[in-house]
Amino acid sequence: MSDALVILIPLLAVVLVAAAIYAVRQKDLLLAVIGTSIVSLILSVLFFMLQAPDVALTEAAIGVALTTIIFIITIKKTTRYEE
Amino acid sequence: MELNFSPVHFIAVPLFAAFLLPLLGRVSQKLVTLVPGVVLLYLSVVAITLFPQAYDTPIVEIIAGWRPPFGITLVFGPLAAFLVTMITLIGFVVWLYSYRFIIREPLEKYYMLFMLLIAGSTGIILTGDIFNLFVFLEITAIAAYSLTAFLRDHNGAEAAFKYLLIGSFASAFVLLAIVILYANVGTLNMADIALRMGDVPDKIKLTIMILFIVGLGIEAELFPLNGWAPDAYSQAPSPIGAVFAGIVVKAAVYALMRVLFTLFDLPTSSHFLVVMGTITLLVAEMSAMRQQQIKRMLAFSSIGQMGLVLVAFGLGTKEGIAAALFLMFSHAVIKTMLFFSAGYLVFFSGHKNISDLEGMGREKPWTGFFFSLGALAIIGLPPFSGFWAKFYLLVSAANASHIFLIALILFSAIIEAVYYLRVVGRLYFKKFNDIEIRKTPFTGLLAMGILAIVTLVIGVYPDFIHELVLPAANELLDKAAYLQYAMIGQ
Amino acid sequence: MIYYITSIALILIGMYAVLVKKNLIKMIIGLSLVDGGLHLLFIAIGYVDNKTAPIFSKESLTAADMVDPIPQALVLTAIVIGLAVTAVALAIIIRLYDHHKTLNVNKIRELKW
Amino acid sequence: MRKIITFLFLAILGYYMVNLMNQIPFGEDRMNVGRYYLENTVSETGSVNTVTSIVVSYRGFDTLGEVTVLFLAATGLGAILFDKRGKKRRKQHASSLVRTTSKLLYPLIVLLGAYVFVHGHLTPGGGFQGGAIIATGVLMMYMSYRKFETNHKALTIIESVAGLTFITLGMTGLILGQTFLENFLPLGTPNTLLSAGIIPIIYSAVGFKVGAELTGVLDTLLKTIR
Repeated sequence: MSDALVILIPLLAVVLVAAAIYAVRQKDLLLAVIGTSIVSLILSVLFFMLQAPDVALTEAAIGVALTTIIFIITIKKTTRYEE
Repeated sequence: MELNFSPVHFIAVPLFAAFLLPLLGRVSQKLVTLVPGVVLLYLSVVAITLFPQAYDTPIVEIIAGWRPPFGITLVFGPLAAFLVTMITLIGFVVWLYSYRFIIREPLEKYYMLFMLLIAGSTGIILTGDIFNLFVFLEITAIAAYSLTAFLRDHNGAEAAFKYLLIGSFASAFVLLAIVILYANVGTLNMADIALRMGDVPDKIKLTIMILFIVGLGIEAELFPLNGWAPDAYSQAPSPIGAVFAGIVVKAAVYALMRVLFTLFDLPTSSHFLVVMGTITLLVAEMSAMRQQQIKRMLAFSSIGQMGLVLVAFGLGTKEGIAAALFLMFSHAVIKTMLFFSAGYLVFFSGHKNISDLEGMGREKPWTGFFFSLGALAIIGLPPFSGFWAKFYLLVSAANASHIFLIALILFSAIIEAVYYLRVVGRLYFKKFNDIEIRKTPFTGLLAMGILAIVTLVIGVYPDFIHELVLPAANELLDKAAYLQYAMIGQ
Repeated sequence: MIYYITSIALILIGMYAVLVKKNLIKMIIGLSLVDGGLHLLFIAIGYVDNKTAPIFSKESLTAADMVDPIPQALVLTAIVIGLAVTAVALAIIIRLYDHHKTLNVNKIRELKW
Repeated sequence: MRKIITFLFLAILGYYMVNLMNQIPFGEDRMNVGRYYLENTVSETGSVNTVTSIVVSYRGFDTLGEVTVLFLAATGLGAILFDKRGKKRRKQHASSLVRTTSKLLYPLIVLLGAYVFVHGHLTPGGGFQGGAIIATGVLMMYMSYRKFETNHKALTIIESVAGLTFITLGMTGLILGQTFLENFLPLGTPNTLLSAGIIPIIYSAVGFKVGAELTGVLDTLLKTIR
């Protein structure tokens, strides 16, 4: 493992957890969904680093793109703010 | 016969039908309603054809030509044969009932979901691979969520959401259990896992077991994880309520038992099963007493019966397990009949509450008759199969010298008698006033009639089923033999 | 180890959202976080130090150079299942909103538990 | 109150899990069945991507289940939102720049998706990823053009035919070989497009099916009236 990765992985992990907490705490659902899509994006990078390119590609296509889109459509059809 | 029947038909054929239905829908709506029945009839024929063979030597079907533990296998032993036959027969009767009962669009989607539900639950029972079990569990669960919301009133959606949330939690637990299991044994075939379980530390074993019990227990309606059941049962269309009680829960109980008996040593889990089953039984029967709505009452009664089944499995003796299987069969038949008749009673009167059904038995003599028959059978009165189910249970409890259990069974029978007879009394108590007399469709009556005949015939000749369940119980207990044939003699 | 801790953290955050949050969409977000955590955990378990992805793209690669492919195949399946559950859940949410005009659990009678 | 109980519960669960995972060292080789797959995938299935050979061949039955789950989601969505279908869509077009770009990109994205699933046995990716990419392309067109319509009839037909192909292939394996989903075509030379027997065919069927299903899901959701 190269030196850059030694710093990068903990950094990604921290951002991932922070984005997850943001997604749970944020009252604006649209921003919360963006938070989950960041989680998915970082997960996809981590999968790539764990030598799982197939899973990384799937997570990118399904987790980052499609799941986010269906969440956004639902929010558009319902309401944007959490009461 | 050239195209030899193989257990894979139980999964592939309903899937094929589900994929085909949208195409058929373009041709004719009539076909959409007819094809599922043909499929289920065909599956029943396959099941009955394969039955003797499975009892003789279990059939192990290899998928894609890879021998275990590298490929996925389907294991069709006595237990699987018994349960799959039960599922296809109940499925056929449910189709017969749905034929005229479900008239709301989208018909096509209803039958597609129904077919997928059948494929999922037979898959749960047949598969010999733990991750494949998870996949089929999800298929069954998603089909069940969608069918719960099928009626599209707000109550259905609420029940479906609740079911979905609890169900997804359950599947997360099951997946976590599989992940930890894989990390320790590095294989997914259940027989292979069982062979390698010896090296796993006890603490991890216990964790995995608890995760499986929680995850599968939610689907199997184990207390306190069954909060979804009464809502889902009562809000789903009536035939689907019957499917939940007769098929989905039975498959989930099977999955739980297969995992507990094959993967883990018995003594640790059996006490747990007895305790949880007892609590489930008592809480559910007490709740059933208090229900105002007829279908919720049936749902709680169903949970109670599943508690009894778990207790019987927990006895861990051959007789106990045989009694549990007998009870599962008898309950599937009777509860399906009860849901069918309750469905028409609710439909014709337009009310869900028991108190509003007064006099319906006089207005709809056949439907009322079948409901009363089912009520008497489930309480455990003699000429019905319910009597023998409880009888075998009592005998096995006595042989295991579980005095407490005998008291429990009798006690639950009394409570059941109280709340079922209360409803039956109401049905004939006084005349129902504002009613437009419509005829119950013939197929609906036929479906109930078939089930009534089955429960009566078994009530008269209980040995027939009892002789079928004994080898099935043996399969669950005889772990060594299972490992032997599931790994194809390796 | 950092992968394990990250995935466990993700699972716990997701469960917190499902158990505590009152908003239906938030609950489903929680479920998808739990799923993501489980997937990361599974892939991390299959990882082997200094090995490459299980694709024989070059002649020089041998079986001894690769990480465990099974978790990858299974997670592929699990991701798709997660999407399916999310889609059905969101459809039910649209129906519920249509009737109640709210996503708050407490205001929807049957959902209290 | 509820928050505190949940917090405590999760803290205990987390502590327990961290403890548990400590017993499973990270980065250690504990392969068992996996080793067999790695050693035999090229000779037995002809696919150089081991993950693909597991997904499509060794554990092909899982994939059938997986395709079914997506089919189920599309069907369930259609059933749940059945009486809320409408035709109401956005009122304006997107800006002409966006429209031109998406018109140019659309065929490319669809091609990319097709490339990904056809090459599933050679490179990372496969039916699911390819299908998802195609669905994303369709979504882009939805967002740019007001009048863009997918042909719902065609979608259901693709979905059904692809699913039927999968099962028919499986059944053909049962008849020609011994078992369901058995690879009955020659394996060919590894690392070429026409290799690995039925794997590319199955993965293409999966790709079409997933693409159609996901497009169907998006279509149903987008056309729901609020």
